[in-house]
Amino acid sequence: MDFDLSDDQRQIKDSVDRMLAAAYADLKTKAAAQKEPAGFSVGNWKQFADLGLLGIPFAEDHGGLGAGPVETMLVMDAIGRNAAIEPYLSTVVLGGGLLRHAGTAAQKAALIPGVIEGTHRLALAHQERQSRFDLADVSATARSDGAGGYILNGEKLVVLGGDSADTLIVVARIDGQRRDRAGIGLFLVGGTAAGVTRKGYATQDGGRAADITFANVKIGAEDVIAGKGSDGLASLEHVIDEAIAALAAEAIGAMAALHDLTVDYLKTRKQFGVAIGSFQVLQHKSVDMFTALEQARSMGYYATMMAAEPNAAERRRAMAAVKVQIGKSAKFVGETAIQLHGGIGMTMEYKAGHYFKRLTMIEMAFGNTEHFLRALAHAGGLIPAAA
Amino acid sequence: MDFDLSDDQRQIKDSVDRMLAAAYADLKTKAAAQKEPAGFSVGNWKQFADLGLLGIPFAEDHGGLGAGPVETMLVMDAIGRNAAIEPYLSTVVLGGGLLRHAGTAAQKAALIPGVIEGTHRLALAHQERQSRFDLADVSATARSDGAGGYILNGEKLVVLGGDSADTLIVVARIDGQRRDRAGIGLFLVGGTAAGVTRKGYATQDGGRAADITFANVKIGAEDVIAGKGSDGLASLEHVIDEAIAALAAEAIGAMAALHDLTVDYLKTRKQFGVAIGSFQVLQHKSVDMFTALEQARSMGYYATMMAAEPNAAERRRAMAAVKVQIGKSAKFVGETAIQLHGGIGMTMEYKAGHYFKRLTMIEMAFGNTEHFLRALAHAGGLIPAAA
Amino acid sequence: MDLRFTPEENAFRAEVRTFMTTEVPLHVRKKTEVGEGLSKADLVASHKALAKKGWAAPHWPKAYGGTGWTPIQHHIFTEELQANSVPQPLPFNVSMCGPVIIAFGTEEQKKRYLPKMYNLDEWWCQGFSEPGAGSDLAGLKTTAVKNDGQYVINGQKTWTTLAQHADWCFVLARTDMEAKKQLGISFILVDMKSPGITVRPIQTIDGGHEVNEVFFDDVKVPLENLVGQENRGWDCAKFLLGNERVGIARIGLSKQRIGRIKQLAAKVMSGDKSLMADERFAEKVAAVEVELKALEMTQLRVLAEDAKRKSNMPNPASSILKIKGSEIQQATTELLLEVAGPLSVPYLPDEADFGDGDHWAAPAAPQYFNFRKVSIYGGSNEIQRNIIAKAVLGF
Amino acid sequence: MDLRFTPEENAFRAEVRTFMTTEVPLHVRKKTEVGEGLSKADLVASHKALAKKGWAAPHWPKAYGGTGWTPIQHHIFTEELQANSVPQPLPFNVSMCGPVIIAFGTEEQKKRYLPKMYNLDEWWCQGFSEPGAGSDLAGLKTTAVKNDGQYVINGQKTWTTLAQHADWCFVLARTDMEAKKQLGISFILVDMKSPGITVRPIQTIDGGHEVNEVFFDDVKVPLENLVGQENRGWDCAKFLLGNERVGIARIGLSKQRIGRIKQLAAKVMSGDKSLMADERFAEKVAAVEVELKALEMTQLRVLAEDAKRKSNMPNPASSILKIKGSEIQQATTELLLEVAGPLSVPYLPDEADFGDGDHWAAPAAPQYFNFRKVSIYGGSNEIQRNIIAKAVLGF
Repeated sequence: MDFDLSDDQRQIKDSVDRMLAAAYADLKTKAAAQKEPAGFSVGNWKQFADLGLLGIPFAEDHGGLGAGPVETMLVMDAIGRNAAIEPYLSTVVLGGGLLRHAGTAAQKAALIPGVIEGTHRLALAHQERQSRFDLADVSATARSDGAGGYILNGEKLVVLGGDSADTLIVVARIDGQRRDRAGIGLFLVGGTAAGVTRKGYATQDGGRAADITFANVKIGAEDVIAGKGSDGLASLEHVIDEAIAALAAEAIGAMAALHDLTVDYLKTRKQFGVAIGSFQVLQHKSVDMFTALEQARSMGYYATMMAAEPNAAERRRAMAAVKVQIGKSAKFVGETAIQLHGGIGMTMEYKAGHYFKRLTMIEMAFGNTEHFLRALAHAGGLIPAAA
Repeated sequence: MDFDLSDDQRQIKDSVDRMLAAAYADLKTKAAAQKEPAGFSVGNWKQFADLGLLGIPFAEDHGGLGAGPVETMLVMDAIGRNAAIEPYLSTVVLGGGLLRHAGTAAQKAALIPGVIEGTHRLALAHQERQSRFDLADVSATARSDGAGGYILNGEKLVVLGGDSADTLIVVARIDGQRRDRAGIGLFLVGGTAAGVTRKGYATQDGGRAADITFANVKIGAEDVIAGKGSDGLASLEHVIDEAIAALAAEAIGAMAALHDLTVDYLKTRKQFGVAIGSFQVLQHKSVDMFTALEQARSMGYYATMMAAEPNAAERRRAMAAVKVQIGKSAKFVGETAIQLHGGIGMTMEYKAGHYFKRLTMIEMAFGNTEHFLRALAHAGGLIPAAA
Repeated sequence: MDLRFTPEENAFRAEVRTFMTTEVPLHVRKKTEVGEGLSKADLVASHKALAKKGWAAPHWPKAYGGTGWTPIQHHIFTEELQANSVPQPLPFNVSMCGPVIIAFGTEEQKKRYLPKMYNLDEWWCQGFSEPGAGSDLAGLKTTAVKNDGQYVINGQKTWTTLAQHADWCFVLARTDMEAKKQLGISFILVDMKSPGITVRPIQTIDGGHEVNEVFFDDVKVPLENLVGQENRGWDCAKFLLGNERVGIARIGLSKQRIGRIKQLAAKVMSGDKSLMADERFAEKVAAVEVELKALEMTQLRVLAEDAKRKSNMPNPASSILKIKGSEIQQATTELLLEVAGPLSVPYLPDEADFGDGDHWAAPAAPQYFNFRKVSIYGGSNEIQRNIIAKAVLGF
Repeated sequence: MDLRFTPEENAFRAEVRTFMTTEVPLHVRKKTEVGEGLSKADLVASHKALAKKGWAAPHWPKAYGGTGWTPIQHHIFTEELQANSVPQPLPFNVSMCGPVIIAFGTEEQKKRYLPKMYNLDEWWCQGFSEPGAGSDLAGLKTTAVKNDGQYVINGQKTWTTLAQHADWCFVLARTDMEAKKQLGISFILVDMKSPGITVRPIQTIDGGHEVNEVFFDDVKVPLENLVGQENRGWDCAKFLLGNERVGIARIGLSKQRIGRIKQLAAKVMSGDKSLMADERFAEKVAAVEVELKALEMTQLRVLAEDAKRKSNMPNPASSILKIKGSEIQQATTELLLEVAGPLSVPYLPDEADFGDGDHWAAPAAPQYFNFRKVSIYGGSNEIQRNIIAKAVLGF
């Protein structure tokens, strides 16, 4: 058991930390980036590419670093720490993850190099109006065209990064009933393909997403990731688990920065003639924030360790536990930070609110605390009953 | 709307407060009382009778005061405030309540005068090994003897005051399956009747209870409170609701006393050269205790108001809400008081622990917070959905 | 002791409810119900409807348009107002500045200001908080220097709610620079059209524009705009802050929101059943309902006590109303956010229909963000605990 | 970064587990598992089994019987000890007094005391707390006056755990009455058979007899029983308190108790299904499991950091272990109480069989009451928060 970073890992951490700290030093720059057509700074994205960060999880064959969950954790931590809005999660972790796990050799060769270079962005379209947090709740349909291809129909909501992604990975039902675990396929669809209509919008946390409809969209055989008879849901679940580990790291970065900001504020803000940090009640609240942060950080390590677990049931159980801890800590740290800041925390001119809003959305992403607590309980928890 | 006591009510309050404050001024006296054969001071009980307190809820025809939930609240508050152990709840509220609601004129005339004089004590035997908090979960059986009487068999657990009660009111099934709402009867059984075996013991909060088995106990027609075709469960539920209102008052009295004790302790106990009450964190914890107490007190008034509500569904819904608030406040006030006291709160030589243990048992009595929260949710809560 | 409402009180409630549901513009109530932001015109229309009925400032003395109601009637009125999604009459006018002018103002000031205040013909805002003086108002730095027969005001106020709509501002400013802390402060009425005033919007995390910074740059104000004695503005401020607790628990509002949560949660599916049919969610809602019922009883107790109190000072027990009231309000926004779930992620301020159509989920996150303020403003919940510790528990 | 246990570490765990489950007397483990109180003989038997294996004081230097394990091995050992319901080797001997004598004692003292301490041939107790000095030890009043070639000790100690079994007591007493606060205190070893010592049991709210008051009335102690320098006993005390955090989170214990809760909740019926099949209860258990898993990872992080730390002072992050560890332990006792439900009401200290028979519910309430202490002793959780505020956050 060893918590130290290797030299390579330390180098990745230093470079991403440095790059994002500079890019996000000023909230005005961030506001300007949000006004770019893609909803984020294309210049920043190029820097991600130049530093090799977009290639972290991909095989060296495709130009990637062949690295793993630890390196992803380092990048996501930096993203969280800076409340950055680049679509790393949607393109590299979610889209890239499905390609890695389930893509054909040809699909990988065609798409991954562009992802790594920063010229091609991906998005995962899985969520539907009624699906809430159930990954198997899929009513969009993929009808076989008899020639290895499919015809796609349906609607996907809140597709992260979906408004400007070059390629969408769409989850659709080939067989069975809504909420069946079997019969779920995965398909590559061009963002501007015929029959695709995208309605993009900003998200509460400053990112971008889209509601997307698919009307008789033709999918060639070469664009099928998981077709009839393959277990598309298993791949999707694996990628969502990896995304949970990544989100955990992002949340930890955001909480750490928010906690630092709060402690600094308490030490400098004066009321009644003294720094408000001299009040024991506020000190103890920031200690409770610290404890929540450190408990989350510990679960972040656990997530990183379990993201590569081959036993899917064990991995899912672990990730449910991770999401519960992250969600609870994120809510507590976010709300307490705003409370301790008072009015200034309520404004967009100060960074605390940015972290708080992002943490709120992370708590809900892929399932809220309640959802995963139930999932964990259904799976029997982490500790077996005594014999 | 008027929260003031009438002159009569104020007189009851003053007399019971004075009597119990004197009787419980010294924990050694309490310990001695617990060693009396009945497990409490028979002398104190006589004082309850002499002050008319045992006659509060009974009709003036039987020698009672014909008073209501407010007067019961005043007595139970004083009992709670002094961590008193006299069996007022089991004899007057539970046993007496069932006689009032469901007893025949002959049963009332035979038993109530003795109760009021303090010479006859009652106990309600309803709980079974498997029943947990479900009042309808009754497996003890009452078989008709064909002559208006019944033959009683079964076991009742944790019968409060059951070890020395003169008469038991036993809940037993006449018809139907375990957990059916219909078919539940109520019967008077002498504490030393043939076929009755009692195993008495102390309870965690310093009272007394008994596990009781009934083996072919003969019940004459005159001892049937609710027989075949009558709704014994409805009467039982009504009495339990009244008992919840009474317990709420007791809990409020105990919390108020415990809170006073804690505030006093914080003001006098010195550490690091200052009274520990000068630490803001401890001040705020005692404020949170105060808030929990006052919220409970408010629900205590609500309980008193709703105890006489004739609509059973409304009454049950209200009492579920009461028990939830009382249970939460009791747990928080009890645990926080012990924490703020430190070691001294862990000893039986100091009163705080007595309150804490009693509050713990009240939280669980007739159903814990979880049970009643669920019951309330099942009943649709207190506020209707918007149209 | 009789804890039921009297028949007269129940009749009064029915009268209030009928008025609210028939005389207050429906579109304003609907917007309030679903959480859409209100325009100035909306607020004016609703306020004027109440003013026309004589209910814009029920707690004012009858001589100035008040109603002379009992404490219980005030409680019922506020509860029905909130339960029926009627916006509160503008508090800067009727709960803050109006009572100060009634208590401390001259006859001329009363004549000049009160009627327009009552009818919302003039909109007021509050110039108290400053960047360096939030919970601790004694630290404020804005100055009003007497010069050439007028006050010249310089400084900066912040968190000025709805200053963008305001015609007038009541300002706390330092008139004696030597005096310490609360002394040397005066309560001055400032015309927002005066040269030298700049209003800068503050964008808040809910995406709305509710608060502002207000800059005073050599703003000239006639001396007769002083309320009460010079340098004794603290008396006015203390009096005003004591009045703030009217309806502070917002019990009717929370009831209304719980009703709406239940309505929406019955429509949202979670797996194979509605979210409202999910035991765990239903129990979370029920737990909030219990707290709210207890708080309602607490409010009635405070009202009953207040009616007997001789003191002019706020009842410290009302700090409980603030603490629990804000916690419950926040809990309801959390539940609504949970109902909205993933559908709350889009930020759609311009295109939301905010009805019960497609975008019902759009206000969920903004309301959650916005309501973090209720445990901060009006004396944070930490300050409220200090008050109880000192005034009730005697620490 | 590699967050998995090595094969060697897993093998070590297997060895420890095998030992615990085969060599430690089963009746002692069973009593511990179900929450029955242990007799002196039980504790001695279990301690001696560990001593025979050479595992009674793993963290002592090898020269005195320690094991030289890595921090991870210590962690695994403690976890398996607790998970298999093996009582901790007597902490007063091996975690408190032993390390002090090793660090501060003379060679003679080491020879005289350590072997019997290790083997529990002599039972030690701790004479630190006094009625007026709990979390603030500097206020202690017991005196040791040098007279006629001996110390004469007078005063009163309290919360002295298991003093009724003890042969020896290590006492903090004031040897310089003029010195202030922590100065002028000495660390002295006292034979419990000395005339003038009275042990009075304190009855605690769990109904047990675990702690005592110890009175010293002109108790005479040889001067060579002083450990370290006279008047510098505070150094020993600080060192000892720093050692207390070994296993303080009691993760293995909480795991064991959660396993037992699941076992019992699967048998208890709640309505028509088992309590464990009740979603809400199962989720409450799962929530505690999540906290515990996080704490386990936190503990491993602290261990890894400690291994690299040069300082002798406790890692302030270990205060988190104390805070969360105690909260989780208390949460497990609350869950067990919930499982027991109405069956926990009887107080049956004498007739409980404490097995899985009829009286399995009997220890639920006493354990709940007893475990309130874990957030009080060893520096209350409020004190732990002060430590983090100061040492980690720099307030």
